[in-house]
Amino acid sequence: MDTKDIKVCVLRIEGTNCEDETNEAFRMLGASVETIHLKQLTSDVSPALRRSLEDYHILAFPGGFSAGDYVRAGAIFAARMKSALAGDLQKFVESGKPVLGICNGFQILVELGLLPAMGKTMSDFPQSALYTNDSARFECRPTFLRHDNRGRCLFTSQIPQGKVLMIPSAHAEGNLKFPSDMQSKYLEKLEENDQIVFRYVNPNEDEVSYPWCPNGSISQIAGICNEGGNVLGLMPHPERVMFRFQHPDWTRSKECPDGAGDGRAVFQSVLDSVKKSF
Amino acid sequence: MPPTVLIMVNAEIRIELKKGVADPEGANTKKALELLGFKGILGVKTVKVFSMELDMSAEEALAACEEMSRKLLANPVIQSYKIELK
Amino acid sequence: MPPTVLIMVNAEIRIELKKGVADPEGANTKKALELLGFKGILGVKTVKVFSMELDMSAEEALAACEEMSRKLLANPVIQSYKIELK
Amino acid sequence: MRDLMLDLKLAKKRDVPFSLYDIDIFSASDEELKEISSKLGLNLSLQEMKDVRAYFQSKQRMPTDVEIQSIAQAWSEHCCYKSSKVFLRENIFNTPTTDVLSKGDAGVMNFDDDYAYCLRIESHNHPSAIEPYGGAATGIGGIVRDVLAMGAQPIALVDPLFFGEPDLKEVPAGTKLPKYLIKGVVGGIRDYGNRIGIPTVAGGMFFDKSYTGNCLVNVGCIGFLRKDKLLNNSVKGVGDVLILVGGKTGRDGIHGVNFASAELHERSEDESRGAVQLGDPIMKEPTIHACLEANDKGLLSGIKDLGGGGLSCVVGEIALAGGCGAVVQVDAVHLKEEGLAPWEIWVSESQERMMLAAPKENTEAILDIFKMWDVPAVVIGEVVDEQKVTLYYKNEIIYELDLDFLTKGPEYCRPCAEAEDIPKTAVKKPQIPGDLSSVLLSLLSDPNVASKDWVIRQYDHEVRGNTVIKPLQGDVSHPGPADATVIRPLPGSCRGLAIAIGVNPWFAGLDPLKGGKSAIDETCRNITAVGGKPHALTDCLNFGNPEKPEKLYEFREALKGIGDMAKALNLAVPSGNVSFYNETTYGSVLPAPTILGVGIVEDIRKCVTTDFKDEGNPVYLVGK
Ligand SMILES: Nc1ncnc2c1ncn2[C@@H]1O[C@H](COP(=O)(O)OP(=O)(O)O)[C@@H](O)[C@H]1O
Repeated sequence: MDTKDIKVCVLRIEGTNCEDETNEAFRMLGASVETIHLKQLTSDVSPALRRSLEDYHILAFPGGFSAGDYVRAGAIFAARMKSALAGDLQKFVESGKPVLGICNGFQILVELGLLPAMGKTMSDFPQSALYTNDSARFECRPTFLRHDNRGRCLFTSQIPQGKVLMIPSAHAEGNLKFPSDMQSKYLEKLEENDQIVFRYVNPNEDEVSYPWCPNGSISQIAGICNEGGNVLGLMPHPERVMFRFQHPDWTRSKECPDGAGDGRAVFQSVLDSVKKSF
Repeated sequence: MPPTVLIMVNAEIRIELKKGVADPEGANTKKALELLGFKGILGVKTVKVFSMELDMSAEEALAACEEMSRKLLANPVIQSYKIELK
Repeated sequence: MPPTVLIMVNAEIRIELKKGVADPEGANTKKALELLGFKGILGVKTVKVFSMELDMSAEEALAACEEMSRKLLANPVIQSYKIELK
Repeated sequence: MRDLMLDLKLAKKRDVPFSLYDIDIFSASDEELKEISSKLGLNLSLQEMKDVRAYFQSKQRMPTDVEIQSIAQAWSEHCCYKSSKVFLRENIFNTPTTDVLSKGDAGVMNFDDDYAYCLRIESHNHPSAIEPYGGAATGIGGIVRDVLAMGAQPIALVDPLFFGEPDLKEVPAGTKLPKYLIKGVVGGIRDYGNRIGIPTVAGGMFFDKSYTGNCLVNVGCIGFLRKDKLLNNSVKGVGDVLILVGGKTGRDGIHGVNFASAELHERSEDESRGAVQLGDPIMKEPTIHACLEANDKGLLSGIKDLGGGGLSCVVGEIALAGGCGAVVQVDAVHLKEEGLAPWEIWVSESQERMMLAAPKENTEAILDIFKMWDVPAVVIGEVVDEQKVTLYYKNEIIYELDLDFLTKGPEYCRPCAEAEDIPKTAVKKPQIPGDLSSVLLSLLSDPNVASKDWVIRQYDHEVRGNTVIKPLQGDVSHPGPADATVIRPLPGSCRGLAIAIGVNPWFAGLDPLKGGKSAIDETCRNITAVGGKPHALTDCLNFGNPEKPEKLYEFREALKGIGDMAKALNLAVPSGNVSFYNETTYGSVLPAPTILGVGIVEDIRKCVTTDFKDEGNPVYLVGK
């Protein structure tokens, strides 16, 4: 399949707000992207606006504050999606098509039960939570992510294991938590299933501390995938660093300002894997 | 047309963090209060309450609130909920 | 050294929006519940509760909570507060 | 419901099934005119009340409560700039017009062959001093609407803030602790800005004890648009309908402009409840999309935002700007609650509302777009030839005013003189202190100097992915403050916009003329420091009570400084804002002429940052 034939759905509701740059990230790499409203998949809109999930090859949940996140980050979007589209979504994931959740999108995937989704495609209740940062504040800052996946995740197939990327974070609720009596069991399981994709590290890569892990996440986890490797959720924003000149310290570097930024590999990887398998 | 009767129940759903889950907002509030000179604060926890007016019987209200909590208002990994009719 | 005695009071400060102040948080929660299919919801208000453990007498706790509310936790222009000892 | 009319004996209830009063100002004595003004919360002077009376005498009928409330809105300082207009005309309205495309709710400037950007800054001081979280949030909401009204996508926010000293532990009655205000204001800007997904990229925090009772919250917004999508805040002509979109109308925000046009005092807290709101970013976010989509499809004649004065100001202004008038059905307005009197609907300042003017035949297509985004939209009236606004409520005419009278508010040339009693203190040259390290440490820990990193990082300054020079720069482990931020507004292009703030209240307090000049100087140097060329300025002028000659003098001088400097540098000032009455019972604020500047960056890949890059690099000092 040609990249231009890959159809990407960027899905939004009110309060979603990183859809333009997420759309642009896929578009600049040559895919056909459409940003649509959840209503277009679920309710009575005019036939011209009506869309079907199965027509797309990739589904992306962008960042933002869906419905204000007044209840809990991602909870409202997830509940609406689950009540109307659980079956379609499950089918989409089971067919091996990739689903990406960035920031609020990760929160939505967790609330949907699509991540970590241990033992199932989609758990009935969330198995984890992305909870308020330890600092109790919104944190907008550069973060460094070490790629820890051993090869399962479709979104990082072109990133060597152990490579450190600068991908910025901007969130108030990114603190990954498991039920307190299951923490070590879940961690082991994630590790065993190769579901851990990114961990926060310090720029000098030795110990990890605030603010380089901006939220207090368990085991400094920044992003995880499902057992199939086709659903990825991460708090930091790869779509914000498609070019070098979007990095915070690019004026100090000798590299070409409009060369690839560290986030590009995530989008490139998934487009390539779809190209190969569909 | 029969007159519509409005039965009104006042329900409160109280969402609390489970034991053992740290409460950064509570901790921050404690710090801010201490900076203002308050002494003797051993701990601050934040609780969120959704106070609802429902047009249904008490029994239905309990069931509805239960379902609302499960479907949307609480995440069982970190939060517990309590429903109270007033 | 004389033993230190810890007197502990549990106080709750409940902060609510005053009547007439629009509550976007409550309104958005109501909308979300309705989109999930819940019927008969006449109104949703969000209330914030600070639950405190204080090392002081009940009387002191009341006074302290009163002052905390006035100085930091509530704004009398739009919010009312209620203090309860448990 | 509070009924303002009950205790007013000159108000005569009209025999209709809703609240409507005719106000008998003809038989009123001077005392009674003043009483009407104060009881109805009009904040109009005796002379202004007499002018109103003369108008209705010529019409041979008494005004209704709706009319008199509406006039009070239109004639408030906030809406008609009655104390500042003479000075603005003299100094600002005649600044250079190079590259200016429009001066509307926001100033619009040329960006390149196809695109334009717009800029505006505004104050939200009094609401924020009373309710910091909601006041600051609705400030952001308002400035975003100004930019949206030009047909532009908002792309960046700025927030210069001024507070009392943060360590203060006791404050006079009716005043809030600076710490409380700081937390609330920053929280309000953070939650609103982040939730609507517009990056907050620049700002400032200034601390001085004069701001203790009356903090200053200035908020600015930059927008971006294709030139062929530029809208003026105006109807095209007869055949247009008026469509009210966004949030519903409620009792909130009634008399906000009158409140902004008076001094704060101890009881302001209680009296101002109606004027304070929280803001709903999750209504605003889809409203932005829907308005831009309707404009993109070429369906609109014009947009105007509902801010101070609500419908009462916007309907007259949008119609008159197109040389027309309007007829409106007030009962068509969608309401939050039942039982609002027509005058309340007409002057309510409920947030998140916009007025669209569009050819009648486009109505359905527009309503469809808003339905898709779940944003309420209703047709409330239509444009007529005669320059007059007529209101109907349940088939009764409740209002009929000539726009010429309504919108041409009073204009004053108030007395203005330098304060005499303050002796000019000779500036003392500082002694070089012996212990430099302790001086350095105390300097660095002064809140005015210390890092603002804790604020900047609570704002998402990178959302939209176009912030190429960030507010904190340099080595990621030791970032330092930026002079200006750079945005790349157009994917695929390397042309950028540099954004910076300049203001120094201490200068302005000592010498307002030079204070005004130095604010522009600082802004331009900031822009130059990242590699931008200064291109446009907008100002937010925060001053004391203009009825005090020495305060008006400060204002006039600062304005002259700004005008002179802009002319000398050939820079346009296509928009701005004046905020008077920044006073408390224990003194007036230091004057704050805030400048927001935008520069053009030809190629963002050539931007520079303040940090030293390599050992051995030479350091130059330029200028004198
Ligand atoms: N309240 C604020 N909101 C957003 N940005 C801010 C705020 N305060 C400071 N900044 C940004 O931080 C940087 C440094 O600000 P500041 O420390 O005031 O610098 P300067 O000393 O140059 O005035 C600038 O880019 C400024 O725009």
